[in-house]
Amino acid sequence: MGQSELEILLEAPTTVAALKSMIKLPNGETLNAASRTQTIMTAVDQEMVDDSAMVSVTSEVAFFPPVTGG
Amino acid sequence: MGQSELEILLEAPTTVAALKSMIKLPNGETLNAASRTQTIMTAVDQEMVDDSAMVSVTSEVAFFPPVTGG
Amino acid sequence: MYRSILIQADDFSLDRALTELKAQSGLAGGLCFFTGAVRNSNLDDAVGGLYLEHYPGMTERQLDQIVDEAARRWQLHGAIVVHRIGHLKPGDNIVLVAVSASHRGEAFEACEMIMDYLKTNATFWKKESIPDGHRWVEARSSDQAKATAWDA
Amino acid sequence: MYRSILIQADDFSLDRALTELKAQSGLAGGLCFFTGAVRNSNLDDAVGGLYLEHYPGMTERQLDQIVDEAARRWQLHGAIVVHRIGHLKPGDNIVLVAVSASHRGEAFEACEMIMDYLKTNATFWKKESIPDGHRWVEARSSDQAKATAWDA
Repeated sequence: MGQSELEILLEAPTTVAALKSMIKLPNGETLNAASRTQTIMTAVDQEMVDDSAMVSVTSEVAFFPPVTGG
Repeated sequence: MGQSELEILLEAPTTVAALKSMIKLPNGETLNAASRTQTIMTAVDQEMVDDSAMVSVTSEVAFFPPVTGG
Repeated sequence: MYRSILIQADDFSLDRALTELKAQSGLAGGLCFFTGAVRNSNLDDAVGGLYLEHYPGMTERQLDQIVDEAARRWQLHGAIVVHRIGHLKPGDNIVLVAVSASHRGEAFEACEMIMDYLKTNATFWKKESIPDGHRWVEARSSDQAKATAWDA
Repeated sequence: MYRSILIQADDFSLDRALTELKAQSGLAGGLCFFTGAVRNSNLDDAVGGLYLEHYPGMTERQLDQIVDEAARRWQLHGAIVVHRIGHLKPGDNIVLVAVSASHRGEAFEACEMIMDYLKTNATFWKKESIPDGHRWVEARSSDQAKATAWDA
């Protein structure tokens, strides 16, 4: 999926929405801005969540486009 | 299906209902009477029909209980 | 559209049906299969086996008409129906319906409709061996209701 | 209830799945199978092949939750899900969902629900080879609608 990995040091738990505003795509746009024009799904610790979910300081977070298996 | 075969000489085409009143079961009851208490299906020339269907003098007619395949 | 309708004593293979549908009916995206198997009990009696009878000639023609009806309702690539006759043991396969279509929804619906019609319109009869002897299996009203629901 | 969930590069066998369900989950009367295969075209482009990726760990857990949900809704004897990853050619099998139940209606419904949820909730992605190069396949809104319909 053209994965890239990124380690973010959080000082305190935060929301998915807040995390998305900290991450920039190669074109300079934040993930938060990008999710206004395309669907970006989020998994925290391998569970699908929405933007209001909390991210702990040790969470594994993944952002990806809609799935297309099957 | 506990089949039995019977040849009936018809002088003219008739209906399935009329034919059913000519055929007696081993217990003496006509097929027509029996169909009031149980479902008896009829095929004329291997097509499922209802009581109003016509039977020609050369037709192959079969009476049987509801099917239970599959 | 490809079709194959068989009434036979022999068992069938789902993998062969899959290969056949792919080879004969182009590259369909969705393939649905249903297999009915002999259960080991019915109406609280242990069932030792089944004996399956049909009305030769008529049954084949009805299965053909059932597949026609499915093909009228959905865009199918292919359909295979295999129904076994004769003596079968618990766990044995009885029937296979396999349908291929471009999209999965059509494959599922057509496969289920063919099964529901087969249950009520195809001239097969089952006799089961139970501890007391044998009995002809009675039709279920739920099967009739399922078949009728397709016409609603 | 028996269950098996596998993500693998290798192909699968429907006959083996049938045997496995019968052996592991008692003598179910109705078994429904769905197989998705690689089509040779998409959006008017010839497709030379697919590359399938997943999110290891998460995908398995989601498939497990999808089977849980099916088992909550219907009385199932067993369920098998096999999803392939890696490079696939047109005509190759992608996914197998196999469900056994006492009655066919439950087997059909559970099999279709598992497929509909898998399409929208399991973290797999497809990249297709087309004459111009490669592209990630986009999700279809019709798949989302089918999955959502189960919650209505």
